[in-house]
Amino acid sequence: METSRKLIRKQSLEKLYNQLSATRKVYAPVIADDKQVEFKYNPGFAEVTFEHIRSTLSVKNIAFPKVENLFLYSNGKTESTITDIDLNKIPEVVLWGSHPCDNAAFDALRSIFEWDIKDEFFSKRMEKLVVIGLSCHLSDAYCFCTSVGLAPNSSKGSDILLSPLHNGDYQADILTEKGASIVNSFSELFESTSGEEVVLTTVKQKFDHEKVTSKLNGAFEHPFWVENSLRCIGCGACAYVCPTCACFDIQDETRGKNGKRYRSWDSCGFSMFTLHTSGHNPRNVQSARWRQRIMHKFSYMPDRNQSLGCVGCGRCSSGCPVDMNIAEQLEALQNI
Amino acid sequence: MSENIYKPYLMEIEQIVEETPDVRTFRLKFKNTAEAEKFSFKAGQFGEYSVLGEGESTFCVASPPTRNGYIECTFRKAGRVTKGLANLEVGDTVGFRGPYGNTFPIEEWEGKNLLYIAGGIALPPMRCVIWNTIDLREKYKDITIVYGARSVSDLVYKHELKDWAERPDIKLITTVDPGGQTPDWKGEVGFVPMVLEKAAPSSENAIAILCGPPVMIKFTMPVLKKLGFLDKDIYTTLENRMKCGFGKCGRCNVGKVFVCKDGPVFSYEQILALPEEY
Amino acid sequence: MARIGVFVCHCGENISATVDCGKVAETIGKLKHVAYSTDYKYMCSDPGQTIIKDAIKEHNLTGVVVSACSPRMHEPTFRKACAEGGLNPFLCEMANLREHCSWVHEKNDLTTEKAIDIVRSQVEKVKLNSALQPIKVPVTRTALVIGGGIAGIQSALDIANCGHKVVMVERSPSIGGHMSQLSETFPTLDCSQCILTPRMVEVAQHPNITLYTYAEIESVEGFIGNFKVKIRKKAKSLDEKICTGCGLCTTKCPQKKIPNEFEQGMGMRPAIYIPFPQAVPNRPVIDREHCTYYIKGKCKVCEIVCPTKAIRFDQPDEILELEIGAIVVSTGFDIKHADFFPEYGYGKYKDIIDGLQFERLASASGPTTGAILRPSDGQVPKNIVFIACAGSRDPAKGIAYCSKICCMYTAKHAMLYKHKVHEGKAHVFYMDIRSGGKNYDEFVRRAIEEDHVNYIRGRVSTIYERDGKLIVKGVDTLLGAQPVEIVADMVVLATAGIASSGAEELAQKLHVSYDSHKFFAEAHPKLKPVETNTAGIFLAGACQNPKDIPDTVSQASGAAVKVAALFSQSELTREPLVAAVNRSGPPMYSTCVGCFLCQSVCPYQAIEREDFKTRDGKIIKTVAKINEGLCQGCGTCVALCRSKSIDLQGYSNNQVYAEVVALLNEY
Amino acid sequence: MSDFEPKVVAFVCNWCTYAGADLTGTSRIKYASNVKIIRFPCTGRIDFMLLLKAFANGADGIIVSGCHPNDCHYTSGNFHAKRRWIMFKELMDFMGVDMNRITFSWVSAAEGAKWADVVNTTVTRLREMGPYVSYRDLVNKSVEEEVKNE
Amino acid sequence: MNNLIARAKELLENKIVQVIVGYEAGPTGVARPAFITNPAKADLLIYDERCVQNLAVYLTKPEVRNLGKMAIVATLPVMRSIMMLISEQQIFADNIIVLGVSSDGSLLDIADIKVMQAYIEKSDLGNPVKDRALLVELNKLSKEERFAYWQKELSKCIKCYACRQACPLCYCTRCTVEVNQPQWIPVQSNTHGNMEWHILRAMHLAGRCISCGECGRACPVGIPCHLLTMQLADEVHNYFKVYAGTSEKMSSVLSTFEPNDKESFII
Repeated sequence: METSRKLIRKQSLEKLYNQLSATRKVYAPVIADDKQVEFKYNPGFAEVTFEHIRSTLSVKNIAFPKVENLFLYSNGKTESTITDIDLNKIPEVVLWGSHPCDNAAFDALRSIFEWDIKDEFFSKRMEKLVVIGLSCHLSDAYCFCTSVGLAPNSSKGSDILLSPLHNGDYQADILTEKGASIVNSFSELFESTSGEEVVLTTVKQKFDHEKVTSKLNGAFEHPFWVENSLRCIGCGACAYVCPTCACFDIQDETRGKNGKRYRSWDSCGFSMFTLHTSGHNPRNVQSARWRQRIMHKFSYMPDRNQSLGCVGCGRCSSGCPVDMNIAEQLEALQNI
Repeated sequence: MSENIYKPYLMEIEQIVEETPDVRTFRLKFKNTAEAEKFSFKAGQFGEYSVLGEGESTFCVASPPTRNGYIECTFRKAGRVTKGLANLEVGDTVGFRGPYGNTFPIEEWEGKNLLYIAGGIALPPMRCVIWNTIDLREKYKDITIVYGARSVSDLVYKHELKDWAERPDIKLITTVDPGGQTPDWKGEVGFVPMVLEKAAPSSENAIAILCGPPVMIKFTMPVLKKLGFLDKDIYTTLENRMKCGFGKCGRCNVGKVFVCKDGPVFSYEQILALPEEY
Repeated sequence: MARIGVFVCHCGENISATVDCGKVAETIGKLKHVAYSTDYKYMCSDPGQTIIKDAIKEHNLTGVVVSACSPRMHEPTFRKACAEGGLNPFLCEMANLREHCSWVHEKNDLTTEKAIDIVRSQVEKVKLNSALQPIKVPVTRTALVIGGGIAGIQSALDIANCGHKVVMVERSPSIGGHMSQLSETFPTLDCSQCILTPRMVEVAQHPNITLYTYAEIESVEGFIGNFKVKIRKKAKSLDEKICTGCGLCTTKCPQKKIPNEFEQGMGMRPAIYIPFPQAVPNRPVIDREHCTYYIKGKCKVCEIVCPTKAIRFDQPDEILELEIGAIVVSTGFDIKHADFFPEYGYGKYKDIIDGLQFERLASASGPTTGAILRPSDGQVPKNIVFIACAGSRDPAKGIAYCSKICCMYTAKHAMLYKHKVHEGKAHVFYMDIRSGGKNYDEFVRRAIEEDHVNYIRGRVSTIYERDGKLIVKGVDTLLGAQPVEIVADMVVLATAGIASSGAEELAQKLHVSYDSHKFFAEAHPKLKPVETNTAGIFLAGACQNPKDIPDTVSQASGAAVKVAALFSQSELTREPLVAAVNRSGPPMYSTCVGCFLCQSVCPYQAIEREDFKTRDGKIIKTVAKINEGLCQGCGTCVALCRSKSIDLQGYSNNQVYAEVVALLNEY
Repeated sequence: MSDFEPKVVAFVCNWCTYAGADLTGTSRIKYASNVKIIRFPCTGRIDFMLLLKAFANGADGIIVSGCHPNDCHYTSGNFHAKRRWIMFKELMDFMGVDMNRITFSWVSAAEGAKWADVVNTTVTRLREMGPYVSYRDLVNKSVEEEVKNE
Repeated sequence: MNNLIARAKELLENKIVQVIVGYEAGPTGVARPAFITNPAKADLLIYDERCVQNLAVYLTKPEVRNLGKMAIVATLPVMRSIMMLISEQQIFADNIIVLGVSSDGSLLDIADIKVMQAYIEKSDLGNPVKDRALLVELNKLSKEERFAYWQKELSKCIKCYACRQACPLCYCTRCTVEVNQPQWIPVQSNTHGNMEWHILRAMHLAGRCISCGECGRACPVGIPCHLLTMQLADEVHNYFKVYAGTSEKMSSVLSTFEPNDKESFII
């Protein structure tokens, strides 16, 4: 569809939020007691932050929850029955105020979940999701969206993208049908653009991702991996805060006769991730696991899923207990 | 309602064969006949077998697509799921998702000699293709099967080995490791590579299919090369750990290659191109 | 495959009076994997057991739950029945519906529901049971007896007479122990040496007994049936094979001023010496600590005088390595040295002696050839005071226990004194008279009534010298704590019996536990008084706590029977309910990470180290390994293991977890 | 709460408390039927995780019991257990888990009457305390957490 | 710091060690673990108040061990971790050189394990001051409030196990959470399962925690999970009068006992 651009005044924005949150689930960022930025369902508008650089966790759980039931089962003496999850019950959710990197991540996730066989759990959640993104007027040393083909105001993945204007109002880019339908339902709140400048942060480009991708071909055996992963302690923090990491585990949990099969987030950084029952482990050292993480995002995914597996949000690096800085490593990688 | 790709077919255990003290073969029948009719698979493909409450485990379909109405799987009691499977009885329910993965290119092999080499519990993933080609016997020339196990009691499919041995159109060589033989053992005694070298099947117009523990593969490959087999004419299967079976969960890849999608069947030529991550 | 059979017993009406057994069987029968479920009046009766055996065959059962009485009652019965039915006995579990349910609750639905819950949890457990085989451990049928006192002698002879080999190790130059020092023994007053020395000789001559005197335990490794013991044979400095024991050397030795240990310091001995005339073996040793040659580098008188040229000054200590199947520890006791009692002036006053010194005085072979003469001037004491409980039962002195033998030997001492010094006066200060034992109290009464020993119930507060006499001040509590003062010529302290010196080191070498007084600890104070916590190591005599000769000999024979029972078969069979550390293929080998915290919780030293090495011998990983011969199956290591690498057969993590879940959830 | 019957799981050692409970039975001393016993060889074998699992599976209370100090069949298992329970109790207290719901006791094989008493006092206390709602809520809420997007 | 660099250079140049485990400054200015194998790169080493990670975690990491003999920049918690690791037989005292640094950043002369022990013994071994204050606050709350507090905190846990991986004493190659027979800890993250995990972790560190606080610091979602182990470290001291990691021969309190251990809750 043809995209369009409107203006929404600060007061109207509040009205829009309130009206949306009165009728549906709105997932918006707030600053929690412990100063961490987290997304919450339907917080009051006053609570919603427009001043955050990044939330601690990404918003991927809206489409790929950390735990998701795949089906329920019941075991009788010999008979077993399976009950499907009613995906139609998945509610419509408005994701509010998420930044362009996080919104672009939905495309990366889609490239995995809808590649080859379509994962209905993901697709259904995406179908019910409307993203009202917010361009970034703040950034920090961990941000590197510009290195992965994005920008503080990338519209990728957003249905509507709000960008702050100097006077405190917002420019609204209406990017999809879903976005348009929201704007249409609240058309009284939107005005024509005024020509006011948007306030955007600048994020310095640290590396050229295409160059990285091409370097990674044939870099499998490079000593780089061992040298640069010595510090890595093998936790799953980077994968769990990452907006595009999609690895998961499938488990059963039974109580009495009944139980559920669910999937939950997993991380390729864990030492047991690829362990065979025999005791053999194809990725038996941390360097192999670190390599997998970078390779997957910058080589395998572009190759197979036609999507980069990174949106430059910087969470993995800011959240890493030992400062495994991915941008730094990618910068180094493009020059090996 | 759209398709839930994680939902298994419910299968009923129709028959159980105790192959060895800890290896069993299940014959599974679809509970839902509509599902049975829709279902088809090819030699080499695998599936996710589940015990509801214990989880899923990945094995190849061990029966050939030429036998309709059921699938078979053979597993060794090792982890939580296989222990759960081992607790089941005829009539109990097993979940099955699949088929997944690629297949043995048996159409390409038509008109060729086939040499199957398997060790221990690696015969099951090969049994499907063996039977498949035997069932289409006239399309292939000589079929030779070399199968070794640690001891006589570790040999699986004992009754089928007997059938194969009796068939004039199949050459079967069975062997057990030194010390693993029983007094009435009539097969060879020795490790698979040595037995293979002794038998020295011709590589002329031949395909070799090789499955077994890493140490067996390691010592059998040079023998095959010596016999003149080309890398592209040797096939094997990889069995990396996987959860989903269709390229999403992120476990099974060897470099760029997804074992669940691009495998499990690989030619040795392909294997050589892979990074060492299997 | 899991095909479980459940057998609900009515126990007559013991269970069925409050539990609806039919309903239990029916409800349980609906559970997954339960192939057969029934109830019957008496499961333990022959017909009841037949039901189980038949069902095992008919339904091809893989597990059995007998829901009846306490497993502490009938578990062996039903395990045996299962075995007879063709099922591994360890695939049988019991649900305790009687002691833990029907007998303690009223008849109502809740009671039946509880019964169902109990049975269900056992069904879930038994599904996870493994078919276990008894553990077989080979047994080396040679016993080691450490200590050659009466305890060791008795044990060694009893074991040897059962036809088994015995190695006896004694650290002093002769066997015999404290008993050989005694004069006469209570309550019969027969001569100690007369009854002991024949036994000593028998030990020396017994074809099944190898005796090493002047030897000590260097190290002990291994486990029941399979100990590897290193013995240090200290150099005697002579060739025992050549020495005839003529004793010439001992008479010619110029160094003669060494306090004689056998005489409790009341006599002197030379540097080359035979401890006492009846010593076994009757060969001298050179005490290198006091020998002039070893101190000054010259002398060699003994070498010169020796008619057979048996002296070997350069003889080294010898280390022997022996394979041993069982060990009897009989290292005996010491007595608390009397300098422990400064208030009694021991050491200051020569005429205050301890009980063992009195034994030597009274002994016909002693320094005074049996005459009671006071050490200071050799005079016969006219007034003698015996003080019982010198140190014993005195928590303030750190010895809270009763030394058990003192009451009796004090009475004996008083009697012996009276028999030798008819006109003398004997006084005994005591706290209580403990004379339990056959003819013991009669013996004490005799001392009081026939020999007129003056028993004073009370403690002595102080002893001091006045005009060459010992003034003993105490109280008589029977006279209302009236002060008593006795002017004595001699005082004998019945000092506390304490652990033998070196007991702690030996216990550590043996990996046997010991109490705070360094006495060896028995495995169970009532039911395993002879065993230690380390399987295959037994206790005899006063190394466990002070005890008299009859008790010592009884226990020694008890220990011998334990050894003989162990040696009755070439293999030891043990219940396989033991712990195991998991194993897997390389490169992991085991999930055990080798922190060995389990080692410190194991009461049985059953946790060993196992190294996995590369072909060239480099250690890749060291992990814990359970010695099945030693593990008793307490499972403390299992609960401690952080990586869950240890599990316990019969009470595995999987099993107990399933029990908890099944008790609380309906299926 | 009057008709509330708490679910109680007892973790006991084989040699003392299990035998003691047998004696309660042979002595025909009645006690509340709420308690179900799980037998362990020794208190040293009892993993603290099992206690958590009992609460997770709906127990309202727990009894842990073994041999008196110095009476352990294995000499020291109960001493190790004691230290473990000291730590466990302090941690649970710190996390706000209600330790009044767990009774720790030493009951010997001769103390049949004490066992009945331990059970009855525990059950009476738990009846007064009511079901362990806060823990059950925690468990149930956790089950719902994963579907909160629905 | 200059002393540290000089010493590091000397050790590497003289091939006494093959690697220095220390700190360097990352591109965003935070300090982070560094592995210096080349004496020329020793200048990268820093030591200041930013250097907070407990480096002892690398002593058991296979790929770091493969580098050869190491020297490690060691603050008090690192030294105590080293003591624990030696006592639990994970490392050998002979294989490491301790470059002790005092709280003011000066290089200590830790010649051997005895010197280190003496240094540890004269140090304040209680929990860090700021955590003590937090513990006091929490202990003031009612039971119900504490239950609510931990529920709220632990609901944030995503089971990334950074707390475990950052802890030098969580060196197991297979953690209990990776055991699935039985499944002690649910794989998924939910408040109850998360709580079970944190109880398990704290219990496994009871008597072993050396109060470095690394678990809480590593947590990407800010759960103060170090307070759990620190509370137990306090209790261990209250009950048993010991601090973990003060001697190479020490056995943890849960693997030892005294017959007269006092408690007041067992009837």
